[in-house]
Amino acid sequence: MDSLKKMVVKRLAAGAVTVLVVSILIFVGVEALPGDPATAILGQQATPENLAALRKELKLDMPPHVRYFSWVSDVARGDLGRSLTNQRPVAEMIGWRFSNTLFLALAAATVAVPLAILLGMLAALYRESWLDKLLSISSLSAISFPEFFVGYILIAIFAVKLGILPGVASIHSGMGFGQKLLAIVLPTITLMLVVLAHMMRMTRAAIIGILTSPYIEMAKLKGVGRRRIIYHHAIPNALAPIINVVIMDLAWLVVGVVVVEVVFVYPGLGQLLVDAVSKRDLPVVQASGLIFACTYILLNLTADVLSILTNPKLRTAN
Amino acid sequence: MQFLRTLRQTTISARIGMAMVLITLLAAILAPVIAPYEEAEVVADVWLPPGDGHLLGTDQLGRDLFTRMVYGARNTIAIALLITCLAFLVGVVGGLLAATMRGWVDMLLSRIVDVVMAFPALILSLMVLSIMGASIPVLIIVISLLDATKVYRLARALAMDIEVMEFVEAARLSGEGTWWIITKEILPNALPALIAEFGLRFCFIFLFISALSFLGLGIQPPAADWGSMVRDNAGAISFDMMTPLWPAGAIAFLTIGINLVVDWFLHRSAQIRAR
Amino acid sequence: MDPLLSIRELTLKGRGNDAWVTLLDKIDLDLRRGEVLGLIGESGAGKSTLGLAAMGYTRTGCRITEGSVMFDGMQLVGAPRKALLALRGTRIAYVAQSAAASFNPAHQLVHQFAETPVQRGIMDFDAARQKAERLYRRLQLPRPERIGFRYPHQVSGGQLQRAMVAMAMACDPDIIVFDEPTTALDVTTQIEVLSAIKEAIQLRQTAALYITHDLAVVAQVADRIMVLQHGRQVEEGGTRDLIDAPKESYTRDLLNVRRQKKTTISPSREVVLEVTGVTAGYTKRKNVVEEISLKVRKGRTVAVVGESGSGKTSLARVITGLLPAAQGQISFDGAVLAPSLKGRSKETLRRLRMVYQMPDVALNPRQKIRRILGRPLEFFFHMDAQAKQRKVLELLDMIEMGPEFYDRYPSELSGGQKQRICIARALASQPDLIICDEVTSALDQLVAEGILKLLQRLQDQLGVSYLFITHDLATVKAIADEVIVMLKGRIVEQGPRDEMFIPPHHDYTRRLFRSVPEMDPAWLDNLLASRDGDQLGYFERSDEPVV
Amino acid sequence: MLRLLEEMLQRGEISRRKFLALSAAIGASIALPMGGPSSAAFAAAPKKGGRLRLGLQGGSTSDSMDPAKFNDVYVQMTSMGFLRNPLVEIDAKGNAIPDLAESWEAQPGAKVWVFNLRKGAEFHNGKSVDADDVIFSIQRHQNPELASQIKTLVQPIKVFKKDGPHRVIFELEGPNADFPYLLADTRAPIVPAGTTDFEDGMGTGGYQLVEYEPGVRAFAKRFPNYYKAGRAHFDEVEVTIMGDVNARTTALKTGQVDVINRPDRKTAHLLDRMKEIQLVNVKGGLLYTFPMLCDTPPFDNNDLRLALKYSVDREDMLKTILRGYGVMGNDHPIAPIVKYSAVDLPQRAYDPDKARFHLKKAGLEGETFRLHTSDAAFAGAVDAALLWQRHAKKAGIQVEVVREPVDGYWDNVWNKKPWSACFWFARVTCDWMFTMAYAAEASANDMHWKHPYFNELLVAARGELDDQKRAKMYGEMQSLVRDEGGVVIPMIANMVDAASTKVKFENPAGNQELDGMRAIERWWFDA
Repeated sequence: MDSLKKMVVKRLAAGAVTVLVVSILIFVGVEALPGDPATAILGQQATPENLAALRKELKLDMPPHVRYFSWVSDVARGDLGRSLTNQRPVAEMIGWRFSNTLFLALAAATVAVPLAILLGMLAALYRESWLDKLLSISSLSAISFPEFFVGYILIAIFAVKLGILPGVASIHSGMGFGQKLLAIVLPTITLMLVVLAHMMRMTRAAIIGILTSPYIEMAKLKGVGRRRIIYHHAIPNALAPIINVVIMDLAWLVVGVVVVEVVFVYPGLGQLLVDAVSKRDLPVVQASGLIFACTYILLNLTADVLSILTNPKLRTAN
Repeated sequence: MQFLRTLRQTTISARIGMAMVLITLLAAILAPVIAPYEEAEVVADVWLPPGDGHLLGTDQLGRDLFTRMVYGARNTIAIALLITCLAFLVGVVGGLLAATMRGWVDMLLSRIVDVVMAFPALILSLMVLSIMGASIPVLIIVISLLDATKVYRLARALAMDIEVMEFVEAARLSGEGTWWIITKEILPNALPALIAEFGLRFCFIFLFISALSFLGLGIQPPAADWGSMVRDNAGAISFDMMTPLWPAGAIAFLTIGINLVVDWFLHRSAQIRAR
Repeated sequence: MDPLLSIRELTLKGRGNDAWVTLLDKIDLDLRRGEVLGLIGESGAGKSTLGLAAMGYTRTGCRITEGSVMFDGMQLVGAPRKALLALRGTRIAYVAQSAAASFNPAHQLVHQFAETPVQRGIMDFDAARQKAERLYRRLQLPRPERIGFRYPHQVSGGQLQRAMVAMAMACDPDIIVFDEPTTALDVTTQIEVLSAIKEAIQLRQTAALYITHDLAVVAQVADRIMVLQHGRQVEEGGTRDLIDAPKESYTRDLLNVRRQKKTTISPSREVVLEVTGVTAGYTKRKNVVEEISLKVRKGRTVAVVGESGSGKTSLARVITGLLPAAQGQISFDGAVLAPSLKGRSKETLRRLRMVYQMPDVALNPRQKIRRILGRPLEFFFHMDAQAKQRKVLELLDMIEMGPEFYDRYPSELSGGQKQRICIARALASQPDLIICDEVTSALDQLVAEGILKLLQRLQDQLGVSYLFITHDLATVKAIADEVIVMLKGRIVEQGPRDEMFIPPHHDYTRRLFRSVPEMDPAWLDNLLASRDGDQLGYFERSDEPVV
Repeated sequence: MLRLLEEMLQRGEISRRKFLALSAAIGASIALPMGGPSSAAFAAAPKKGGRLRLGLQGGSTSDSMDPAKFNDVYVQMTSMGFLRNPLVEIDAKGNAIPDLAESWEAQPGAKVWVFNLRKGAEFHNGKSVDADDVIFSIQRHQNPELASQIKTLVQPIKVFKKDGPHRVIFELEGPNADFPYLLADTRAPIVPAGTTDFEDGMGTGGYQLVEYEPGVRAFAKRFPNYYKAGRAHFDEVEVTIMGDVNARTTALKTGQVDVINRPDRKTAHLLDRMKEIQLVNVKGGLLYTFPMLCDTPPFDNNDLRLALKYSVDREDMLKTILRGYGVMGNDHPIAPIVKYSAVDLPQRAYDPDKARFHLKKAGLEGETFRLHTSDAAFAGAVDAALLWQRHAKKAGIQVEVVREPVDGYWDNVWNKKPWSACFWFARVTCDWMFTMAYAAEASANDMHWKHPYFNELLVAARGELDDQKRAKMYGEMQSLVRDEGGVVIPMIANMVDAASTKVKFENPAGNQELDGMRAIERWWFDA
């Protein structure tokens, strides 16, 4: 097992370096913007001396590298700094919105993942049957429609026409958990459709790939039934590729929420990031950018660790 | 005639796919011919239902929807194709070099790709586009570079598999240079998988552009493009009007078509290898 | 009493890329209880298909179009799936060629052993575990009580093969179908598995179908032998009668393939390749080859013999420069070569070529034969199009292949033809030395024999010398002038062929030579009984009964 | 006004039932110089209670509650009676009426103004409002460190004098007859003296802030002792920021919100037809302008400017871009709803021949003129430019439309490129509008127009207390801008909002959206 630990430590170190590089890239990117936070905040009628005053106030007049290192040291101490535009602590602004993004992504995942694997297995078990064809056509069309369009269609049917579900998912802390769940039903379905289709197709392909391997034929020759071949012989070996696809789609979910946020007015991290960029609110852009990067890296790491744990060859490698 | 022979062997779904792709391409190429009006010409009232001179009705500014759809096909496909080609050019060259040269080339390129992939593509492009302005050249460069990372990974993996084959080692043993090995030994064998991936990546980019257009950073008006047409006309849905259904349907129509063709192509090339 | 298994007029067709191909054509076969029938034939003869058909199983895309398969009074052709499943694993068991691929990597050996008995309710898991342990001990597996709890990748090829034999006997079946169980193994391991199989059959008077392409191996196990070619029965008879007096010419060809010997020793002339004191390794700590010194003279063949893992392929890579030597020196035609490939001149590369084991991956599938053979001519001799075409046709003729192959793709050729093209590609640069790395081990015996004859003719004609790497001693006898025996990266013994085949030998050499099965049904029994058997330390016999 | 209504009726813009109601309203207010048409039927006395839910565009995560930094709709609304109050209120007819200031009078010469504060007005924390709070709230904007949006407006106040707990005297540098209007600005609400953290929304408004997440949501409860009688009828108010127009429309249709601002003009007429939804379409002051830099050739030539002014088809612009929800502009920034608006000035119409004549006179035939625009200028700016391009072609004028990135438009394009697009909220007084936008030294003078006589008139009018003289002066200034100015103002958009029929209001104001941003204080539920 210690080879696994060594691998995890190595990956975490590589991840940390990547995050650092990402933070530098964002800093340089936002620095290179035409105009600067002061003009973005004061807008159209700002007079030159107004701008100068604001820049001094926001410590924008210090040389860039000094500002970057002070920022990094702050982050190291856990202080993400304050938003340039309204002086609110960045951690508080991001924390709430990121939890919303995760809440929606998790809701979509908890429904999509088991359903996708089940449908994938069925499609593989009854390959070339009407069920298999039906599932592949519907999944193909699900991933072919742009998700914001799917969102609008769902709103038109369930919110406007039938009126049984809220068309707008602007949840807030005051809401009870039940209310929140009801509010995010439609966005969850929108997100889920695309991810479900992709995962199902991958699961089906993985299982079919395994069904052609020699040990499956051996199982048949040992008189093992079709169902048992799938869940006892095929699935354990299909876990690694399936996990990889699931994790990759979870990462997409966290990002895919941006579009859904706009359609359903959902207070997620994507909208905050886009607003912050247009307002050149550097600390907010830095922090949310890093959060996205860290989520990505952690998800990839979990995928690798899980695929090692599920594959006996690697697990008992040392 | 070899083409005809393979055509005969195609499955029905592949033929349907090819038909779908062909129809869209024809519409894109013949846009100026079959479009009754100019690309951005305002001709009638807003959101007229299909009929009396407007095959699909009119859009949010009163422009003929059929004309917009056809020009939309041209713009969206042209740009998506250009981006995919650029992404493949960069990705494949990088991937093959990394696989054959190994050493610091592989290390450097792979680290860069890891960093870029550590960041969600949609968010990165949103940031860059909103900074640099959503003009077409910026759009093309940003998306093609982002997508090149995925192509790089595939090309590198493919090249690595092929590179360990004996016929590559035999070529090395007879003193062939790296350039010959890449172009004559590795690339021809990697081509089928790359072509299939090209189809899939084209669909991905196609949808990616429509998402960006939806967020207001894709192809800018007044140029017609399916993504922004869906966004601009989305309001009509809740008033039981079909207007946005056409562009969204077109996006799905082309994507499904390409997927069907790619599935068949993958199946066929897998067969060849298995025989 | 009537036969346990009787197959009448069995015809089976398989779906090619666009037409139906006949795999089995009117096969008749009878198998009595406790009897072993050997099925012999080249690859593509339909041996495996027949073995599987005996279990009422057909691979995807194949159909039994005619005939019947009666097993103990039950008609298997067209039987309902449930009935077939009921008898597979319990009444008829199967042992595949590659055990490593046939064990599910995600489960421990004992669980896979117990799957059929437990699922059928024949015994509970504990009883199955104990039976597995007894069978493992019976079949000479190390630490039988522990090995069941290991995963397939934690156990060696030979051990896995024996574990599969044990698994097949989990429910004491009436028939076991052995599908080339020892082909993938080294000669010495093959002995152990063969004796384990003999043990298993005699123990419970189980009937068996033993499928292989190696006549000497089947002779040791089978009571009767059936010869198959292109899905048709060629001949059938008792083992001894068939070996001593084969009726059909095809059977005779199969038989005397093993006897072919190289008679004339080519005269020894100046040294083409000299390797002195070479040591090399992929990592600093572990060396793959140590203290290697050998000479190859012009127009002669030096065979390098050793089992898998002995370092013979690594030696080839060291000589070609793919694996640079850490110490020692390689000189070619008197000149010292740079250790790594990059440092060598184009001329050296032209005169030192290599042919590989797997012809399928040694040719670029996307290039036509014309291109594959033309490139070396263009690269080394800058020939223009006409000269190139003429020379390529000449090369095709040299390897006994007609001009019709000029525009073909490798995928349209058979294994043997592909290997001939590889040889032609090596010859195209008029080399002095060709390193042949196991070039015949992936081919059927008759085809392999053709390649060996071709190589010999080319050597006599062109005076090219070979460094021939193989694990098969019959091949050594057929082509080698000198023999080098390697074990764990070192040369154990080397010398002219005739001296090497007369004792006294180094212990390992003797064991290696003694493990090659001969065309005598009693060979294995004699070996096991003889003092040599014990002394060679095959394994101690255990007399504990297996319940 | 009546003519416009008839046109809208023909185009099916408004249903017959509404037309009758509107014409009745017009009839009653003919006497008033600029009674805006209000689309609300006369309502019975306002009822109390209920929770008003608004779905607004115009809030972002980076909003700050410090009045000096207000630059978006939601935060500005908080100082219009919702959470805070300014001293002065502007009514539907554009007159300054008392808010926290009970009354005020100017000493002769309009340089010294005395304001008497309303007694008994309290902040939410119970502290009663006095002169110190007023002086603090307004004087802080002069501090350059604060970089306040209205620093130039309050700069002229030389002296702040407290004359007893409820009287404040302001001494200005120069005469300004419209001084009270400045104190009605959304950035000048009265906050407790010495406040530094403004995020709690402390003020005198009709509602107290309970929950607030910038750019997402705000929830407030009624402030029991609100000093204004007859205002703040709802028990609770919940504002949700909804940037996407389709999301807002859906929320209104599915009853998740009661009021939304900026509905999609394209579907506004469809919303209007739905029985449980009404359109609040108020003639307003949203000026869509195309400024030209008069100091940069070729736009320094007034003939070219006139040619361009005649080359735009204002009718077509109104129909396609504003879908009829607006009125034609007359190339000067004083909207019809503003006091002293020169309504008699002849309306300039689309005249390709005059345009060609002026172009020839300017000697610039065959030239191509580049119009830099982006949807950041105003919604539909690009489409408007393309429309204009086609109109100008008919008049033989080549116009090339250059689309600029949304981001950084106000830094790099507006007031920098020779010909661009812009929008202005009509300021309530002529003086304020001209000072802010077109006075020579104004930083936002996007015409770069230096006209000495115009500036003289501006200063003179500012101090003029006599109504007739002031009207004449402002009339002359408007015609000067119209004929010699460097701006083409083809259309002035109405303030269009949408609400459920449960919501009632009376004669909504047009100077800002949502009834002059006072919907929360003025509107009520009838059900």
